[in-house]
Amino acid sequence: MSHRGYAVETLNLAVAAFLLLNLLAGLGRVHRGPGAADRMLAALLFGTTTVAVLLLLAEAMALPALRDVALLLVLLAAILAVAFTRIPRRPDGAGR
Amino acid sequence: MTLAELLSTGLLGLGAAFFLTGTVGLLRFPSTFARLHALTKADNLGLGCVALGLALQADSGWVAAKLALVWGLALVAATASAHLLARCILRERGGTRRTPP
Amino acid sequence: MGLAFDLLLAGGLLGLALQVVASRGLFRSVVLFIALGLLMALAWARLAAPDLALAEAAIGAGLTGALLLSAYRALQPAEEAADPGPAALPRWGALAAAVLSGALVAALGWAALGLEAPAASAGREALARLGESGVKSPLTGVLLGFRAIDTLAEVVVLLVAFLGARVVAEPLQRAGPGPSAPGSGEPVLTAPLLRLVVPMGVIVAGYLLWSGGHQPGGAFQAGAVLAALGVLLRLTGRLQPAAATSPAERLALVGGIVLFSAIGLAGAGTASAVLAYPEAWAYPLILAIETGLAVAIALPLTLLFSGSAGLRWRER
Amino acid sequence: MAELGALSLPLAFFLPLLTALAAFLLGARQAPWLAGIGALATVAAVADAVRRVAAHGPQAYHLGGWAPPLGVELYADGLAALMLAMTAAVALAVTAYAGAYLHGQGQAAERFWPLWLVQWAALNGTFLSADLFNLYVMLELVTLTAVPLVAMAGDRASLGAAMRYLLLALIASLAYLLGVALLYGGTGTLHLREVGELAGAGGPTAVAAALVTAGLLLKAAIFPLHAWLAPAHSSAPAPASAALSALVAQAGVYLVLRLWLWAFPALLSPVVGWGLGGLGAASVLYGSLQALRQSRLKPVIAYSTVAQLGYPLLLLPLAAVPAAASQAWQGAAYFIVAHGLAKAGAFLAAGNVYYSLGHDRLAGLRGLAPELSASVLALGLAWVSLMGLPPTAGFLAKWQLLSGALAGGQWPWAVVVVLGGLLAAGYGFRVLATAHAAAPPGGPVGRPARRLPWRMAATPLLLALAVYLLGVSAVPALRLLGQGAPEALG
Amino acid sequence: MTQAGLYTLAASALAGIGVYGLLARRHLLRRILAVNLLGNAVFLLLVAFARRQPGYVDPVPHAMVLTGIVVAVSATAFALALARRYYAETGLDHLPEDEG
Repeated sequence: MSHRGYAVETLNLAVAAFLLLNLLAGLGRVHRGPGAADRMLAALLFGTTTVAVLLLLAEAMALPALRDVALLLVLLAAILAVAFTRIPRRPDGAGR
Repeated sequence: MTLAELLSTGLLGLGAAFFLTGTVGLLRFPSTFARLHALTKADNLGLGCVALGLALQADSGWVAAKLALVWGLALVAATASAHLLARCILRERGGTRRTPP
Repeated sequence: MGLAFDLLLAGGLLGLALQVVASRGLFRSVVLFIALGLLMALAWARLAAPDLALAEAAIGAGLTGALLLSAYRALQPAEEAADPGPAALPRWGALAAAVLSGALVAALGWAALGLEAPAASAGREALARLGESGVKSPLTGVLLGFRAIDTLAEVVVLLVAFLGARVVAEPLQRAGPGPSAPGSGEPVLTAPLLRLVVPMGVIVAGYLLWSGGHQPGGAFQAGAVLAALGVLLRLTGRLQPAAATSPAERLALVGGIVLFSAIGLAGAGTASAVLAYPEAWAYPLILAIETGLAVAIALPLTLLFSGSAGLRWRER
Repeated sequence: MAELGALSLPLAFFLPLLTALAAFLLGARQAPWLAGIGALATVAAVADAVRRVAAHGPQAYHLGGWAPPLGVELYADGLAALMLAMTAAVALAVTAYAGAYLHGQGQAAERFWPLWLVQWAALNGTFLSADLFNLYVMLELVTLTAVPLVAMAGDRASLGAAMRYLLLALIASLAYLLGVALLYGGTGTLHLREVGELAGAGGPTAVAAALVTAGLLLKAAIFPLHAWLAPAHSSAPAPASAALSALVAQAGVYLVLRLWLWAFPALLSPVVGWGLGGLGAASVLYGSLQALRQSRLKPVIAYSTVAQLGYPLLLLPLAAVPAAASQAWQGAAYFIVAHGLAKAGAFLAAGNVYYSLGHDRLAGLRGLAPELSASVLALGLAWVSLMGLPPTAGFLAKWQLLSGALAGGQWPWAVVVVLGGLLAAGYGFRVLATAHAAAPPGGPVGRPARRLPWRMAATPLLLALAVYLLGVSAVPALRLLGQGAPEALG
Repeated sequence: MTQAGLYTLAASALAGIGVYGLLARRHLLRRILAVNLLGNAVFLLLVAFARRQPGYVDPVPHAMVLTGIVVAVSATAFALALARRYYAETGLDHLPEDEG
């Protein structure tokens, strides 16, 4: 039983590591852009991936509170997108 | 290995594959819109598979429900975010001035 | 496998941090910094600190990102000025900076790795005497029991940051995220999104507040969630900036601190000392304090983002 | 119930804090009298704490009843009590002065009162806390109240000064916290004296001490980390300048002494002592030379702060020399008190000049003495102490430092003390001679001077008089200082 | 290498990166980001210390970090407000290097 538990835990961690690698690869898009929307998009991808990783870690590390963290992240995920699209530039263009 | 474990393993693998697809799309697709579509769909499918796979491992219905909730909320957030970003890109192209930087 | 994950995460953290510092475009740095927050949350998770992961998620996902984006837009001239990279520094300057920070890394790493974990520590004593604090979560026990004064002072820090931001505030029409006129061009999905996210968020905040006594969660995480909701409402124009702080807002800003101080000072009479709780009442008192603190954390954060003295509901 | 005895220790933190909250809640109109009541209550608490320390020795208060390392301890020995008392005197003056200075400026007053009162609470917390992490929170509180006060004028210069001050202060806090993290990692405690017992003199402790010290030296504007101070302190409104120079910057110096004498005594080798003392000496000389070059009154006083903050560090090289230690200890501690009172008086007097003339350019101060006799008198009296002439507290402090250095055979420090005094005389006379010079034809000032409210005229004078009182009668203060002093110094 | 050791090293390097950013970059927003990097480094160090011994997590560093995060957010928000006002008044996005 404990042996199988260990196998499942390793599997979860391996998937989590793979997703993390995925996330880091996605950083390339933040670099290349070209537009700000592309960079923002990449950041949103990171959010979804992080949620998946947290769910996996919650199971692998037996820390159920991490599922709350994932819940919080998805709940607040839209805020960044809203912030990105709703914050205008300075009305007068530049400072002075 | 029990059937549930086998299924769970398969789902996790599938989820990982979806995430990989999303990342490849993000990096390789030529236009912002194509990237937007590829990414939101692939990632949320991936998250769904991972959540389902984990739900099979879970020992209580409470945990499974929470996983479902997370996925549902992620879908809503992704829909809204994609919509907002797409609008923003459209405005950026057609509008007089680029609103975002 | 765990160590492989940790190696990847640590490498990712450092790579991201380097890019935040070195990247050419400022917007890139801001986005990368937001992504770094996500990785920090993962690091807290790996280090068995779910409380901190919760805090990081609540703060990093919504608040810090929105604050930075808003400041980025405000600080950006109309014409995107060429952002001088690190190369703008004279070469000897960059070299000196690199040498200095390298020395810090070496000294710090050497010192930190050389430290033996002490056999007895404040943390061990806290775990051993957790029962006396009235709560079951070690972190809440430390924050509201053993080291309550830090928590009190921390909420005062938030209030002071708000007061300070008032001193340097810009005129209202230029404040914060700007006059995002609601209604007119609002994306169709915004209203349903709010109808879902806001009540959910309030429920989650309540859950975190209540669960703080026995599992990860607590006043700060709950307050951060509420603040993120405030930011969302402000961004979508449901909350409008106001030129003055209303009496109700003043009360909400200081109420938690006053309550905490009052209960704390009363401890000198009802319990053994200032900031001690009478034994039978410890849990309900801590819960009451946490509720006040959650508000005292959420409101200043929302106001700091809004850049205004107060907030009003939009008039229909 | 025995614990109740030292209740005045937490009250010294809570009373100004609650007053600040009430002032914010009720708005600018009620703030001045609220602040007055709160200030008097705080002074009463501080007086009680001082009386207890003088009568019964060091007082400790375990917040929440949790003894360290579990809980946070407030600890008042002679040094802390002296600092509390000096802070109370300066704070009382600042509160009285600000009431008149800000009269009629609704918005500025509304913003000043809560920030200033929280700052007072945080300063008292800084002097009392015996917990390294609690000190971090208190220091941040002090910083975040100080920076807005600097930025209050809202013009280019003050905003730039505030921005630089904020960034440096945040870095300083984090350097401090980094050191504290190492100390906790090595000892498992955050309590100041327990760290002193457990940390030892190994390499990691040295790295931690270096980080903590660098952070505090930055907060205390010790050379070469001084550049932020003068623009920041001269931009703030006068009552805030007084608080910043007399209290906030000095809290940094206080903590340097506190930590080196209580937490890292094992590391205080002659080399380290000479290094820190050398930085102090460099501050004295550099600050004084800069003060000579300024063309406005407030920057002169601000650079004099840079200079004066350096003197107490001269204790560190002398502390290890048995023949010098005791006198140097008294001199350094007394110096902080004397400087605080005199500098607050000087800044408030300069505020009067600014208030009635609308500027503080030295060239425009000719013939000022008859117009603002009380303020110029206060400025002169305070300067006598800053120079270190009898019968002031400044003289006494320098005398103790000087004779300590000579008794220990460490004459370079004596040279620094004398030279610093001479330079202070130089920049002091430059100001005072201008003020007493004959008025240029066409009136002393460009425009008629604005009348000073009596409270603003009286406060700097009272502060200056306090410096003389402490110069004439030093025994109670020095006896207080002996309570809980480290054995090598007592 | 243990997990705690790994994160300890990462924290040290992160602190170095933060300090480098502070020294090498002048834009106010970048400096504020660098301060936050430095803060994250301190927090990471503390939490790594909390996990050095197997089977035991020290709650005191966690409490310190949670307090520290609140302080950092407050300071960041205020710093951003100050930077915006400074920019609005002067049109500068960095501090003039006029040390004296």
